Amino acid sequence: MTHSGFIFAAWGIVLAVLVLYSVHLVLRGRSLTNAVEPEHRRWLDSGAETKGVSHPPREQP
Amino acid sequence: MWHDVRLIAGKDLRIEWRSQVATGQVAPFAILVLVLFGFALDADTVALRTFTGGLYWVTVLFSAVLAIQRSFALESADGNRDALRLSGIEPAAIFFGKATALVVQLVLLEVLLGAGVAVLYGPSVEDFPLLVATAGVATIGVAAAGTLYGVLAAGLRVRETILPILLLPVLAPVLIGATRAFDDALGTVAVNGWNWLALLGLTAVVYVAFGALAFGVLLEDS
Amino acid sequence: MSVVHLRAVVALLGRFPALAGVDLDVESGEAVLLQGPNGAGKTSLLRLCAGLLAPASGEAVVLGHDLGRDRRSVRREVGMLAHATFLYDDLSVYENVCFWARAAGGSPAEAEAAIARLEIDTRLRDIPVVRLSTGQRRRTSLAVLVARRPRLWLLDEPHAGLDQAGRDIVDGLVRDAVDAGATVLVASHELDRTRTIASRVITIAGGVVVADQPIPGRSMPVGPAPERGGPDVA
Amino acid sequence: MSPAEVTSTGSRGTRVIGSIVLAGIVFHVLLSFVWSDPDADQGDLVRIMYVHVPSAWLAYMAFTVTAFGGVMYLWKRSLWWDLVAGASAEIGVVFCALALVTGSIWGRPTWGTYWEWTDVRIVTTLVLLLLYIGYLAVRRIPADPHQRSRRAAVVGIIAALNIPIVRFSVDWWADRTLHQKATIKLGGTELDGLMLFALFFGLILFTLIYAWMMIHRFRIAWLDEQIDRHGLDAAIAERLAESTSDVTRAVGLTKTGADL
Repeated sequence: MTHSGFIFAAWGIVLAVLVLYSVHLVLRGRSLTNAVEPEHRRWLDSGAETKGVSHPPREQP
Repeated sequence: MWHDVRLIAGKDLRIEWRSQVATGQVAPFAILVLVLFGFALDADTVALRTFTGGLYWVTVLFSAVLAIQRSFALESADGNRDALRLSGIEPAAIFFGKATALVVQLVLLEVLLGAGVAVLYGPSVEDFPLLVATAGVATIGVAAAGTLYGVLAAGLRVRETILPILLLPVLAPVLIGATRAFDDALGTVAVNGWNWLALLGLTAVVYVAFGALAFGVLLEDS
Repeated sequence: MSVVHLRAVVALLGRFPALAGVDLDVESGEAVLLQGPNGAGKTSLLRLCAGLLAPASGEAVVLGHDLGRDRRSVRREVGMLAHATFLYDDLSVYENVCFWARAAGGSPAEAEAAIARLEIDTRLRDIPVVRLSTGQRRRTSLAVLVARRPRLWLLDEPHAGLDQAGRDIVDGLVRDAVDAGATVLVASHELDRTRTIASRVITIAGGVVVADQPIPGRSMPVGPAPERGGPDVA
Repeated sequence: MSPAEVTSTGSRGTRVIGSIVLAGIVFHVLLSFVWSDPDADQGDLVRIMYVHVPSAWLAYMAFTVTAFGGVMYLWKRSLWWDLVAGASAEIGVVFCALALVTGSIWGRPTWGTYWEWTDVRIVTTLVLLLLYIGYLAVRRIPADPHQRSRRAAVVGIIAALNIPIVRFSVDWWADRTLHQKATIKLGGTELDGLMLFALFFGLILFTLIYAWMMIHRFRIAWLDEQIDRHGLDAAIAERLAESTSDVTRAVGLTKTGADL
């Protein structure tokens, strides 16, 4: 294979960046999930709860 | 609407006339950049003539950033943006008013820079109408995009840095188009400058139209 | 219909809840004194009523405009005196007043009249405001307000920085406004003075209304008035 | 699954997509390096195209999603759309940077230079990258959620409006283009079947990677909002506590005033 250095460099950079970014996402997701109270980890409900999020519904003082 | 546009533009120009920031700081800065290009290119007259169009427009863009920052510094001073919001003037009218004032200032700056370039770089003009039309249309594009991003940046602590990083990439087509049209008008590159002018016109139309629509969204928040 | 009608209004400055659930009704023709410690939310309440600060939740209706939906319409009808002067430093007194008057649809003649009403020295009329004293700038800001002829006056510390004559002019402006059927909200620490023009005192602390008392006969000495709202103080 | 069991931004959906992607990457490597042949013109360098072209396409697609999210935000005023726009822009910037890097690595042996100014796409892509770096900078400026969203929406839409203008102007500016004018001719014979398949497979694979990243990135943004929001609830509670502690003093003030 000709120019193998360039080809592997290109593929290597792509795979490395994608893997690193994915790992970063997963780790950040884990730490954030643990920082949020279990009852608020609600994105699984999709739709209703997340759409139209504006500001917290408040309890009256 | 027209009344408000004139009111805002008149106010900005009057303040500029009084404070002399544009003439005392922005214009000298622009000339300084021209001189620096001369140093950077080793006073090579051939190179300076060849790249006159590009150097001229880069200088205009840098100076425009300063003028835009100045234009919105007026409104950030002492809560005047709040006052503008309270005035009940249509955001689109404020947009057109401030953009008009910027166009006037930039045109004057461009005339001055043109004189500076003529003296310092010594290019020859082959198509004067094209030169003037290009400057006019490009200036409208710069002023429209600049007014929109100016108000976005105005209220932020990071306004000095965020404005150029947002504005200069969207003005890349203006830089390219105006430079090429100038290249034709100055006879340095054989291209059809009038086609480039059409591209500049399209860009200006997009920025003016979107700016008038989006200005209110940003004025509310910045 | 109340001029100001707020129910459980929360408003944020960035992430900070400047207003944390305000309930308030102000009727047409009232002059209301807002008092409370620094950082209580007085200024935020005025800015909210001016349509400058968005309600994050709750119900906020001012001059018939629902601020949750439309904050722009109300602005034409209110006049706000803020800590900032809202003046352009390089323009003269006349030019500033004239600019804001014309922006509100007024005429240069109204600007002249407003400057006269504030008794600004005619020799200062054409001097850039940057060269004026704080008190004169304050008067210029008030002249802008007068020229705009608002239905709801929102005054944040209107007496600050003014001399005795200036303070009397402010009091006169408030009385004239109320007589003309306008409504006035005054945030002030100068209780003695403001009590002579207000008909009701509202106490704000921690972003909520904690007390709301009428001032019967205004400046006449009276006993503690019954509370009209706010959370239980005891 | 009850919320308490959720310990990451992963879910059954992402795990399924993730597994397919992992298998797909193996398949794509085999397809690109073993099963497909060198191109008649580009030789083995065509193998770079199997990651370069999908990266570039995904960058454009991600930026389109950002602009669409911005429009939907301004229309619906729903933070959900803003978070979608922001998540997509960040991933778009990653793909855009990859497209640039792989493009210029391809350019070195092809043109003899890493950067060729007369090449339209590479210059356009650089301007695009700068536009969206600006977009992400705007998003990072601290502000309340809706302020940030409105600014971001406007900037995202301008950037998208700019894509065709930049493309067009750079196209004219670089009088000639060194890029293969038409890498893929529909029904043409420039690329043989397997090479064409490798390109399309790369595109599908990268789209799946994008989807996987989007789900995670969106959930991260959403959790960030949750933290802010519940921080806000705490702040409101604190502020109310402040009001009750101030009450005695404040009401004391009132009464003194009333006694005058």
